[in-house]
Amino acid sequence: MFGKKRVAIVGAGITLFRRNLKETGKELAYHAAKMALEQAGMELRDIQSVVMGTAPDAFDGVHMKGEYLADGAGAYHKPYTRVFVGGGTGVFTPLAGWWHVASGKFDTCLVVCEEKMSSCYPHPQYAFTTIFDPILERPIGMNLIWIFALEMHRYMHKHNIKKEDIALVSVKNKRNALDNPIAQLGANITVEDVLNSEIMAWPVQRLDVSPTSDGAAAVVLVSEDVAKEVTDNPVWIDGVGWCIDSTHWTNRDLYYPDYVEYAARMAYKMAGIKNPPKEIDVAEPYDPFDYKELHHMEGLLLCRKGEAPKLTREGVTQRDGDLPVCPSGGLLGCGNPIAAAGLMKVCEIFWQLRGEAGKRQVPGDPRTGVAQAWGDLMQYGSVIVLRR
Amino acid sequence: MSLEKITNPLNARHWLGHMEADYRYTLGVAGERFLKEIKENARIMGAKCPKCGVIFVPPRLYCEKCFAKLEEWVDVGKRGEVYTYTVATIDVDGKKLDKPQIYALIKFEGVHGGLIHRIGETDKVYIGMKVEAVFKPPSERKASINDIAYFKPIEH
Amino acid sequence: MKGEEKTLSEVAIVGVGCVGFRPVTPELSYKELMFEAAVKAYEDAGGINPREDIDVFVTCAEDYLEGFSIFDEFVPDQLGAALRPLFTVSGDGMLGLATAYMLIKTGQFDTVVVEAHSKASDILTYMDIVQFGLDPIFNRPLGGHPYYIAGLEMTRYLYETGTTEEQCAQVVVKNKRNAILNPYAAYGANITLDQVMRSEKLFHPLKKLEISVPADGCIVMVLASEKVAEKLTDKPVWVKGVGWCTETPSLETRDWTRAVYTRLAAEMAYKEAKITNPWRDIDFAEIHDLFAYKELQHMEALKLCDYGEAGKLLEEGLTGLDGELPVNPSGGLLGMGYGLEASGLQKVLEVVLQLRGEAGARQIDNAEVGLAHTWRGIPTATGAVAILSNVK
Amino acid sequence: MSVKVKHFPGEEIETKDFREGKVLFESFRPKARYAWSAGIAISRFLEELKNGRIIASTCSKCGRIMVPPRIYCEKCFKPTDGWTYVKDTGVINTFSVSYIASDASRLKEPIVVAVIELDGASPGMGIVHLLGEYGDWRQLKIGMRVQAVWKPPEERVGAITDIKYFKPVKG
Repeated sequence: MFGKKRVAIVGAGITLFRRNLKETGKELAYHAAKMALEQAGMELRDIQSVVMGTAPDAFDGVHMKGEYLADGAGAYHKPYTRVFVGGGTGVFTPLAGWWHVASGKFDTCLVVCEEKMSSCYPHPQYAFTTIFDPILERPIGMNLIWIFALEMHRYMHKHNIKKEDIALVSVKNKRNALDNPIAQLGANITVEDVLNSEIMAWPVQRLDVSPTSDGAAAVVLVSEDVAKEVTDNPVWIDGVGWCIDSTHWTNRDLYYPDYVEYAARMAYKMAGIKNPPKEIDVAEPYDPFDYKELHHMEGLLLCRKGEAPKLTREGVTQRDGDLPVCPSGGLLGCGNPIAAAGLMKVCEIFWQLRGEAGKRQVPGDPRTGVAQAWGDLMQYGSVIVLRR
Repeated sequence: MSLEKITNPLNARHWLGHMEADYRYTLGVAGERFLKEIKENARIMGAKCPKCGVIFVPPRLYCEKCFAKLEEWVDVGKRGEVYTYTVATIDVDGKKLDKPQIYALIKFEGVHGGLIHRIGETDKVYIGMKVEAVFKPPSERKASINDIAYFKPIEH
Repeated sequence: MKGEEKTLSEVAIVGVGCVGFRPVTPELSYKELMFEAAVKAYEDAGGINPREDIDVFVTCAEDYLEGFSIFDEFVPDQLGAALRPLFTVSGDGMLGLATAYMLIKTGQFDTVVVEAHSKASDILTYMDIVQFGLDPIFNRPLGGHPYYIAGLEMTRYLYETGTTEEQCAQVVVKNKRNAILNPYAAYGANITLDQVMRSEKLFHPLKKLEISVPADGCIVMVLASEKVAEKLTDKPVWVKGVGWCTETPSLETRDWTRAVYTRLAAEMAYKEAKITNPWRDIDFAEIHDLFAYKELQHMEALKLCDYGEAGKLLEEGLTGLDGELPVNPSGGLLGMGYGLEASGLQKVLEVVLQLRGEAGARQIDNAEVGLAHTWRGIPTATGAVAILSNVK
Repeated sequence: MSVKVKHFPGEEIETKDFREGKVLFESFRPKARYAWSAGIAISRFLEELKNGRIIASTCSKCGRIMVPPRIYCEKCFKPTDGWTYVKDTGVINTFSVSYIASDASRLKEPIVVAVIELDGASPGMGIVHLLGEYGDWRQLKIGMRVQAVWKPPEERVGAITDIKYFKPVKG
């Protein structure tokens, strides 16, 4: 069969996530890619195609930065493509890798995500001012935090959710991150710490937010035939899904991410998942803000609309709960080098399913995991389902 | 296709804006060492691939061909040869330059790669022309590729 | 690669829509430009409804060419892709085409739309943006107009291959004349060799008239699997092979004569399309000609002739509209205008029109196999090749 | 992160290392300037703002009245086929109280930003704008009625900022 080839992840690599790293973006991409190859027991010459995921050029400060990063990603003399769906990029990039292999066109694909946000100075936040419509939105001074705050407020309003419940996500993820050697912000904090932290754009406070970071991550994808040769322990990409909603974010009700649900349904259908809460053992939804984890759990159909805060309060999403969510520490704990952070989630599910997550390992021998990222103007969902 | 079009050109609005910000690029692990050598010692270094055997200029952390980490650094000298060149007569805004600017790719003996830079102290340039780096005075060097002011022809 | 394995489905281009190319388009926003091209493409594909009939949408764009961070945000509505699977490839439209091809080959998707556009006239400082694409440590600090890199390459190319400046200039004469016959072309003209040779040397030996000028336009294409294609159109154009390659971003270590990215991309596409003798097997070619010398250099890298031979073939008229292997019958980018990330689809569009027999006054007789080639321009060494045919 | 890996690459540096010369860097500010064509729909929208009115486009297939206006209905994928004015009053769909400016610096007095669903447009059709004259922000509520406060006609230029902000009104 040419089409519908089964695709496995056989290696993953990652750098430290930090506010500032000395390495150039190319060097970060190299470190992650090299580690992924070593973990897969493969060499660069075994790689037939390369996919890059990296978010706005306005962070790294290089136009066409996919081209700039190519050699660091191992693309020398190779077919190479960059995909870009805003914050959704990190989980989307392995989906692009999936079709490189699933199509039968290539047996192997190296998937690399990189972000060097610290190049934008004095603050990467500035790069986000140009994500808005230049005629209708930029003139009123829109910035990134505002749009999250507007969404968070709408979500709280619709389901009557308290900030105390949302803050639990930040507490959980930062604590999980203490066990993660790459994490930027692992910490033991309390709900009160979150509620007493500085107001940025109410209802968003300082500790509701993940930091900006530098970092890179990579995975090696191979066809079933190659997987058999290189590992006894492949992790299969069994479902892929992605969806974008309308540009007109002020015309949509932000309380619920339809686009995540559509992306999840696409991926679940392919993976044959009918009852997500029962069939999924571990989840890494995108958590650049604490409420986003809850929002995305609902969009991923892991619970009913408005129910995620309750599950969090009851400890269901703790590492030893019934449905561990963000055992990695998430973006809130590990840092948020955008595309690399999304791919970090895929790496985490890979390690969890292989039983290699060390202190972060969730109990119960997990077999099926899901990772998801969000992006654009409250608009993009990318979802991957992995199975052992 | 839309049902309505703009038929009065005065009604076609446009909106001015920009995407400008300040950037601060770390030179990176290899770049910092390379440019420090130029700044402090007026030395041009290359990095040798332990697997492929080639010496890269500019030096880098890794071999782009085989992904080996490059740890052996060598001085490639400050003399090279013009591999190719051009004479630019306009600047980035399209304005005519007061004096045409010669650019060249300068290759060093036994080295893979080279440096793209300006050629100075001459109006003549040809492929194969021997040139030498002219460094700015130490006090003006900032660990930048511009610490080399330009390359000049070597007299035979 | 598994070229020898049994294929699940052939892939065809079943609809194309183009608006432009024009030097400026002040009456349309980029969204409206895209909408017009999309409507045309969907109508051309048998009147499909994108809200239901399309499985995946692929748009090709780079942020700084649009004036946005995350341009992906602004594309779904005008393509009919709101709340549908869409994504952006940060690259040339032909990489989008290759992506669509792979998506259909997975067997999961039957219909994929590819879009690429240029709203170059929205950009006030295009050359500064090209310069912003240079390595920030080793190259950009030197300053200057970034097309000096093309001057460097042309010098070395002429030196190594013996190609003459006149031969390069002749490309301009040919392409601009072809463009007069192309309603999608912005810069057609009857121009003499002497005029090109006498135009200002901006980056010795590269002359002003040898540099393609940007233009506005949008191209949308609908691709489909075999079973769907034959329902939607009686003129499918089959994608027989695609290849793409990045040589290296490093200006210092790349090959300055041989456009290695094109050679490797062509080898991949030829293998898939089972092309063993390109000059014989291919009827005409659309080749990236951002600079006049690039048409010749790329012909050689595409193995249409030996190194150093392209200029002679041109002089002998073999690549003219009525020649043995017409190159850039559309007028190329020199004649159509440089459509930035749409330039690859400009090439594919012409191949599709020729293979359908819809190329009007510039129609090539009995064309069965066409080649489309693209390059991502300065400062990249990234290119792609597609082999298309009206015979399955 | 895998137990198989003992060392994770990356050399952490501090912001002060840049100042103190411990880490070397290159600086640049790109010149990236644009003149975006507003196009058919937004050119008209801006022109009407200058007149002190908010215009929407309509789709006869789904019946939606859409603001900001567009020339295509993204739901039906049809060209819009009408224009209509909507009111400059509406309700707050959501809002935020911001203490940070776009460069992430801290503001002394907060800015309040809101999505406002406009009267006369289809349900849920909002625009984003600022709020003003609200007194204590703690009194603001989702669902409150607001009205546009326009600049004087002679100061309007055909821009979204021809509306200074929306202010709460009784209703």
